[in-house]
Amino acid sequence: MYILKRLGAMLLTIWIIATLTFMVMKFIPGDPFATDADVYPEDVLQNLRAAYNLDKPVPVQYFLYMKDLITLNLGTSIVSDTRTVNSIIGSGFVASATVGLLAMVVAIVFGVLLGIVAALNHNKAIDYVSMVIAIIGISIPNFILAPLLIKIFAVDLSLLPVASWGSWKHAILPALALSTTPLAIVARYTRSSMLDVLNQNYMKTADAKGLSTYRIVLQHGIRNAILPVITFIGPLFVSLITGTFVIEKIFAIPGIGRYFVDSIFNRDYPVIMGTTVFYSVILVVILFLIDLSYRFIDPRIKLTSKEG
Amino acid sequence: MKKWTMLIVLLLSVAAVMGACSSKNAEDVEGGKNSDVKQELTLNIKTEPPSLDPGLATDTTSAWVLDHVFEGLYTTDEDGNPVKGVAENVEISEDGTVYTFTIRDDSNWTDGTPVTAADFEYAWKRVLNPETGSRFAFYLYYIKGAEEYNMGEGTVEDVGVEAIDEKKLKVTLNAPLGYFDKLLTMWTYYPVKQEQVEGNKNWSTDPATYVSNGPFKMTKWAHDSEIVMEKNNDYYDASVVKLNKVTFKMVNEATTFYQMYKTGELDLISSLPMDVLEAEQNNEEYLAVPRYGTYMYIFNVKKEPFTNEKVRKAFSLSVNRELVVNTINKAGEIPAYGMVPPGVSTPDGDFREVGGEYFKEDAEEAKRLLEEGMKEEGWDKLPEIELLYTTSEGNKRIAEVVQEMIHKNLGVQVKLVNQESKTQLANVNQGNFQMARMGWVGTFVDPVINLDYFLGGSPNNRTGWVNEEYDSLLSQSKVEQDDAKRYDLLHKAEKVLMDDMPFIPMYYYSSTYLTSPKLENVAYYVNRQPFLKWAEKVD
Amino acid sequence: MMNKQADQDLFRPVDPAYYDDKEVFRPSLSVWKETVLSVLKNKLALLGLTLLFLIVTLAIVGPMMAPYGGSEQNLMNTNAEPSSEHWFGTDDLGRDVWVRTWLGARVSLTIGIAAALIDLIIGLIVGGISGYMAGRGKKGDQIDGVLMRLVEILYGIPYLLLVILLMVVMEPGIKTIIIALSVTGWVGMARIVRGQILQLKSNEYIQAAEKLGTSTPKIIMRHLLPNTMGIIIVNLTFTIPSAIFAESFLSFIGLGVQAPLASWGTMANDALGVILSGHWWRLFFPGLMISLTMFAFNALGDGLQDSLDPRARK
Amino acid sequence: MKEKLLRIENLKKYFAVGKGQIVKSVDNISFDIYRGETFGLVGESGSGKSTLGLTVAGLHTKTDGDIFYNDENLSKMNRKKKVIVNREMQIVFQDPHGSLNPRMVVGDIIAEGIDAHKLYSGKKRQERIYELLEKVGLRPEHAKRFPHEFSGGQRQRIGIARALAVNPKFIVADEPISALDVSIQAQVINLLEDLKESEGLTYLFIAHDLGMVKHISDRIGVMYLGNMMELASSDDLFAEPLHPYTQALLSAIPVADPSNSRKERIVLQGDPPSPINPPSGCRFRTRCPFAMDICSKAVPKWKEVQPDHFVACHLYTKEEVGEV
Amino acid sequence: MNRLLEVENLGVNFKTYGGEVKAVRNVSFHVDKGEIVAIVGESGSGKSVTVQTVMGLIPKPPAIINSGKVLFEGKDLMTLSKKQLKKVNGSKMSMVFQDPMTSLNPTMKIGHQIAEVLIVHKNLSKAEARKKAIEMIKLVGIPNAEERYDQYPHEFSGGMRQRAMISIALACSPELLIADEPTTALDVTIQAQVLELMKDLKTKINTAIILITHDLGVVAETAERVIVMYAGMIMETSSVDAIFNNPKHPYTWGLLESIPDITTSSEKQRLIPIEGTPPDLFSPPIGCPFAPRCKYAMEICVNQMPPDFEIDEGHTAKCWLNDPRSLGAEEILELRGRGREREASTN
Repeated sequence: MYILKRLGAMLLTIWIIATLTFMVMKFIPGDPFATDADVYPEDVLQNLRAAYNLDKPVPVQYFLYMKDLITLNLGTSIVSDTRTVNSIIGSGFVASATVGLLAMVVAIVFGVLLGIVAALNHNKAIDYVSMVIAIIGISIPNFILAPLLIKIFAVDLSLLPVASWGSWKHAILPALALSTTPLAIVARYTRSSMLDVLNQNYMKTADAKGLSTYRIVLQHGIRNAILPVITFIGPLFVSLITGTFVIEKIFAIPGIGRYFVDSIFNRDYPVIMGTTVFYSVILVVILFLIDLSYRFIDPRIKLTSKEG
Repeated sequence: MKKWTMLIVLLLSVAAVMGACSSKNAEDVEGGKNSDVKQELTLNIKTEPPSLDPGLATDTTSAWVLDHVFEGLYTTDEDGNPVKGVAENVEISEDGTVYTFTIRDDSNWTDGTPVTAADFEYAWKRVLNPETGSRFAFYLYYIKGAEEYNMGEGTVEDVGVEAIDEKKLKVTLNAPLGYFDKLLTMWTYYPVKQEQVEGNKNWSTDPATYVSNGPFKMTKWAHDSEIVMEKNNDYYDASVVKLNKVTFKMVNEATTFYQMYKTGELDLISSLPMDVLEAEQNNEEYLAVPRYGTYMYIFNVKKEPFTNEKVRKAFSLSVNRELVVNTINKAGEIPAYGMVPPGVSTPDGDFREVGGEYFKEDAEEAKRLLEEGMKEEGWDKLPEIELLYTTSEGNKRIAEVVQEMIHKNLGVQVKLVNQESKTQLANVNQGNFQMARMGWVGTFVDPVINLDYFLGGSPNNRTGWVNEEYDSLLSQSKVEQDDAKRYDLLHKAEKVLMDDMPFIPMYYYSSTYLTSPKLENVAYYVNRQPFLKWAEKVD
Repeated sequence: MMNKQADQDLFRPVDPAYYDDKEVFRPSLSVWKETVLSVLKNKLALLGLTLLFLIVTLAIVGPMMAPYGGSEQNLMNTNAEPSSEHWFGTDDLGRDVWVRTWLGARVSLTIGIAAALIDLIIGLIVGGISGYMAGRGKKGDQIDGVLMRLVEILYGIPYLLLVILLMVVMEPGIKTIIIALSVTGWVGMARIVRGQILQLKSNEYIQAAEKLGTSTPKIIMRHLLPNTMGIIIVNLTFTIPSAIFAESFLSFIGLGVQAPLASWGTMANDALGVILSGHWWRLFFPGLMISLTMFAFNALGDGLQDSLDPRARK
Repeated sequence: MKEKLLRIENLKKYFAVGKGQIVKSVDNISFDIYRGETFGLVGESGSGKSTLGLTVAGLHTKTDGDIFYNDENLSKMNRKKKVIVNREMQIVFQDPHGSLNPRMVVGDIIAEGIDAHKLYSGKKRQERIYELLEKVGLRPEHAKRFPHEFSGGQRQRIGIARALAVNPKFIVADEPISALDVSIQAQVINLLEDLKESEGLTYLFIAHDLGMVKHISDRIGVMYLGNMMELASSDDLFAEPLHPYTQALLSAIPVADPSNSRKERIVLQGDPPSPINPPSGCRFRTRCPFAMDICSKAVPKWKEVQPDHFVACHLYTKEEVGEV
Repeated sequence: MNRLLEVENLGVNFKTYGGEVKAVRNVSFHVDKGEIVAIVGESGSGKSVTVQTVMGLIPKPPAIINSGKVLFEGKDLMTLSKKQLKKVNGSKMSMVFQDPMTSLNPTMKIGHQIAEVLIVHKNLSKAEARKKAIEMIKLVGIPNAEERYDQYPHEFSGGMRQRAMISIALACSPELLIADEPTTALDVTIQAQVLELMKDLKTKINTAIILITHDLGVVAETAERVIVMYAGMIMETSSVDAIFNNPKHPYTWGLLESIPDITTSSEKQRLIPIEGTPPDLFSPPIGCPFAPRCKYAMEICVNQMPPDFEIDEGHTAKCWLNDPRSLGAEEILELRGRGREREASTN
């Protein structure tokens, strides 16, 4: 019952987002078929518009789009008119998610580690150093960091390829560049959440039980500390696996992140809609999964419809 | 506290300096010395080709691949001149409107079947079929009945293309056309194989179903990542093709692909990041090739102050093009003082040289013209002037320099407005601008292509400038069969244009390349991407 | 004898009023002052504060310290290394990087602070109403529900789409960037404020105020807002740099401020190529300023967070 | 003499806790509070005593039932009257930390009601603040200080001063001493008693400390799981508790006298059941040593077993059981 | 001797932004094997800090232990390494905290939290530990032990949780159980259950107990000896009977007077509170810390810290009234009243 209710809410959210996106899109001036290189004769343009239903009144377009959406037909790209939006998202998501997942793993592993180390050494030098490292992570813009990484690891040290996509080696630098911000965020939330946990009475109990520090931190600390961190990991995760414009552009990764921006610039309506709807679907699904995962980590939380 | 500050400054500087400072010592890796050099080549196509269906493609990126995997009735030689390709012979009727082509016997599709006249007839009629939705169908409007059919007003039977027999193709034009051979090298005129196209809607996206007739065949298309093509052994001229495999990488970020070239991941890059141009100019791998196009700022002659011809001229004269080209761009561009770029050979020599320069930069003169213009119109003060340019680092730099030059030479403050390109285009198309950056590159090399840009009825002409004399000169030139007379008409037309100056010509484009020393015989063209038919890897 | 006298004195009952004036109070410190004090004792926060002070000062006086205009070009002296003439060198158009860096600081800081403030105001209003209404009968819950749904949906729309929409629809410029960044930026603030208000609402002084007949606006102004301020200020220290960051991202996709105006973001983006050419100063200085500002705000925020944390006080 | 200040009739307060579940925190409770008395309310956590108090004071909206103040139904009053009644009914809270705004100075905290009702302003307001401070045993100079500078007992005094500021007639004291130390508790209790005399107040005093409740109250009501179990004068209740729950409650109080050899202590087994699904019939039956069949079937009637001594237990309604 | 724990001269300070708080000063006491010692005092009196220091649970920083010895079975715990201390904690010495809601790990099964101690200290296998843990659950009177083993704290009621805490503390049959206000958060009827249980277990396991409480009723019914703390110092220590029947410190008097008597049902008497508030431990008075609130304060109390006067064997009181030179308490009251036309307390 809860799942059904939740599913309904998810569909509603997606529908509203799709509708809003549709409206926003219609507000952006510019013609998808206009180029400054070749100008098509007006009749040709009319044919083209007709092919994409753009000649119809906006409500009709909306209706047609929604009809297609229900059948999961996201249409054909206007720019790459031989490719369907489904195939663009399909192939792009694999690459984006690969880099995103890798970055997420790096961010979580090192972020949690850094956060815990900082918390355990609260207000000591190690705490400061950890936090400085974390802050530096968020302090350098991606578009500066990525070229620097290329310069250092690919060009000067010749350890890894500069860019492009194919082998596992190609994923390392982008994942690294992508991971710094989430790493810092994870580290900070872990730290403050761990500090919270360290102050809890049950940690004192654990200490009074004579457990080893290692056991206290591992068995009693981390599990409780990680919970609030997960709340932040959710949306972060979504934004990472759905690709990042900057990273994908600089590292020439065939992901969908680029399409979020490029499709808007190209007024590639079907792709704008497709990527946005896809993004919101992923977002609500992952948020839902995270809610579910609480259940496994925190026995206190029962799924109630009130939480929806 | 100071220690902390120092530490962070140090940390950050180390990171940045490590990356930025030591750029000079990255030389490309030395290749192996074995004599059997792998005939494999990797280059950068920058972006995903929107379409590899010759009938649907509209852009030079797609064209780069298409030119290699297809061949039309005409193709280009090493210098870019049209030569017969799939056509073995051509007969032209006396009035210049009926062409009869004979297809080569040894021209085959990649599936081994011969290329026939019917393939061309099918391909062209497919382009014109309104249901195909080809955006470049209008390039075929020279053919009789084509426009009507494409508009849905005529029938397919009335289109002047007909396969007389298996190898003979008869084409009827509306009127004689001086540059039809050039036109035939264009991808929209390429043949396609009917069974493949009709059998599979997505034939052009899947290498398995992709059948073509050029020097290469496509064997892999990893979207947004790379396209691989291999030598087509069924190609009639396969013996001249040396490369076995060509990989087009899609890397759009200049810094990135430049570094990929430097690490040997790419053998050829077209265009260089601006910041390295100065350093690379003395590199023998560097090549700057003029490109058949013009970089310009157009005026809206319907909006003050550019309603006045003298004001327009004043602006144009106040810009120091040499400086822009040599200190800002540095990519071998040629300052433009006319509309038609160099590269058109006429009986009297290069069209540009014959036409000469239409004006000279002169700050004094510019100032005088401005004052005169203002007096004519009775203005004490110029209205606020906005210059629209589209998002790109290069455009921005030039705009900033021009802004400063106009300010310095004319004392006029121009406001720069950067717009994302579709928005800028929408604004320009609606006449919602005073000055706007534009560029025009000829699809094929003929002055008409460039001058048509300012035709009164041309959708390209967003200036609002309409001149009957200009329009009539151009239309006369289009039916003129005699080359000499034709070029003369075109010179006259350009003169009319430059007298009114509805735009500031800035420079003629140039393309810059870095080519691996191991790569030879690449053909660089003025209006197309490098052609690899004859290219070869050497030790 | 003497001893006995002394004893008598010692064991004489003390005047009951003796201690009346001796009531020991620690110096009266408001929660604010105490926070400020503890921030000053937090090394990281102090470092952040110092850096910010320096950056802001230089943003004000920096451009006046060199005899060049921000858009003054010298095409004869492009890409000059840092020297006594040009402290931070010159860029590809021969403009002084020092001057431009500090002019850029003004733009970047303006955008960051303005966007964060707008976020703050909208977030406060929406989050405040939502948090205040939640649990206040059916109607209150409905208002809260609608607002939170709105927040959720805005959260679901890729913010780039909205930003780009605004950037193309409106006249490009600083104002537009600020508005564009705030369109969805307030969502996070609204959530935080709502959570905080919900938590505060359970405090008995709110119930007491209601019982005493204090009006709703007054309850919000006197009780809810002042007690939310701490977390809001902490959040501000995180939203300001992220707005600066977002602006630099907009520069990267070509939607930055209008030339010849420059922000750190546009400067850094224009200079990305120097990784190849070696004109490091063009990227280094604006990049360093972005990083330092980010660092300073974040360090300050972290420190503030620690200081406002009741755990840290005893 | 026994003038009814408040009459509570069939009061109910239910809370929805999601999943369609309802907690009946206060279920069908009727009793009177006389003018000038201190009515004590005891019960364990979850018994609904605080909810009852806050509902009577109007901080919770009641689910059902009626509250009469001076014989006027609170829910049928006009707005103007309601404002006055609202002012006359004040609350002193349990938590001396959470009940004072940490960012306001004590003077402003106390003056909050004065400002809201525009009772005084300017110098008059200042004087009133000083007067109130002195009334609760603080000094005028404390007005400029912040709550966190005071000890728990002092803070509770501030809370009391705040309530007094609007000249209330009736004060609900919701566990006002639970968070305080023993030595301070006595100070606050004495203060409350003194104020009752000087200001003519009526208290609804809620606590779980039976000793203190006995000490301060004239009459005491005993609550268990949302129901009132017994109501009597405090002496009667302690001398002769009728309800088995009251008996157990009293016997569980530790007595500070090591020589006190108690007859026998009744140690109740188990925990109070969840208020979400309370037992049928008498709510206490699951822990009651005297539970009978009838206890699970019928809710015991609220009955005046002795003069002014009410109890809800089947043990005292035997004669009526047959009729039910 | 059957001395189990001996604390000598313990002093603990806390570093805060405002300065150092002298939380515990000069505290010495002992606990014998198998006895129940109650420590009574108001919040901030240092009772919790004292026992947490004994167990090595006090976080350093902010705490600074500036003096003292803690001898447990003759060994000074202060000199032990953290690792050695951990061997003592939980096995020979264990603790029950005030709030059973927060003292159990919310994300770990109750059974596991008990078994954990056994695994760590007794080297039991998982299965053995489980068996023993279930026994412990039964021992503390939780029904359905097997089922309860696999439940989480939130599925337990408050009383059950405290029982679970006790079973954790007693799992290794420790020599000393420190119970820090174990019933403060519980309702009276539950408190009665838990106190019965502790007394019951004490006889079964023969554990010594330090019971921290502020409720003199609980002390009277449970403890054998009492330590009264105020402002970080021990004011009086004696057997339970002596404290209630022959207290020798004004603070103890005050405590006893300020609780209402429920056994007598007569006309209302006023409570006699201790006026004033405990001193600020940032800068405690030089003399007796209770002097500012003391009705009997003398000049010497203001300036000189009273020594521990031995009243009887095992009964000491830190108050100048017990000095032979001092006047009697009644006399002082009278003198003070006469000296100023004003009672010590306005009420």
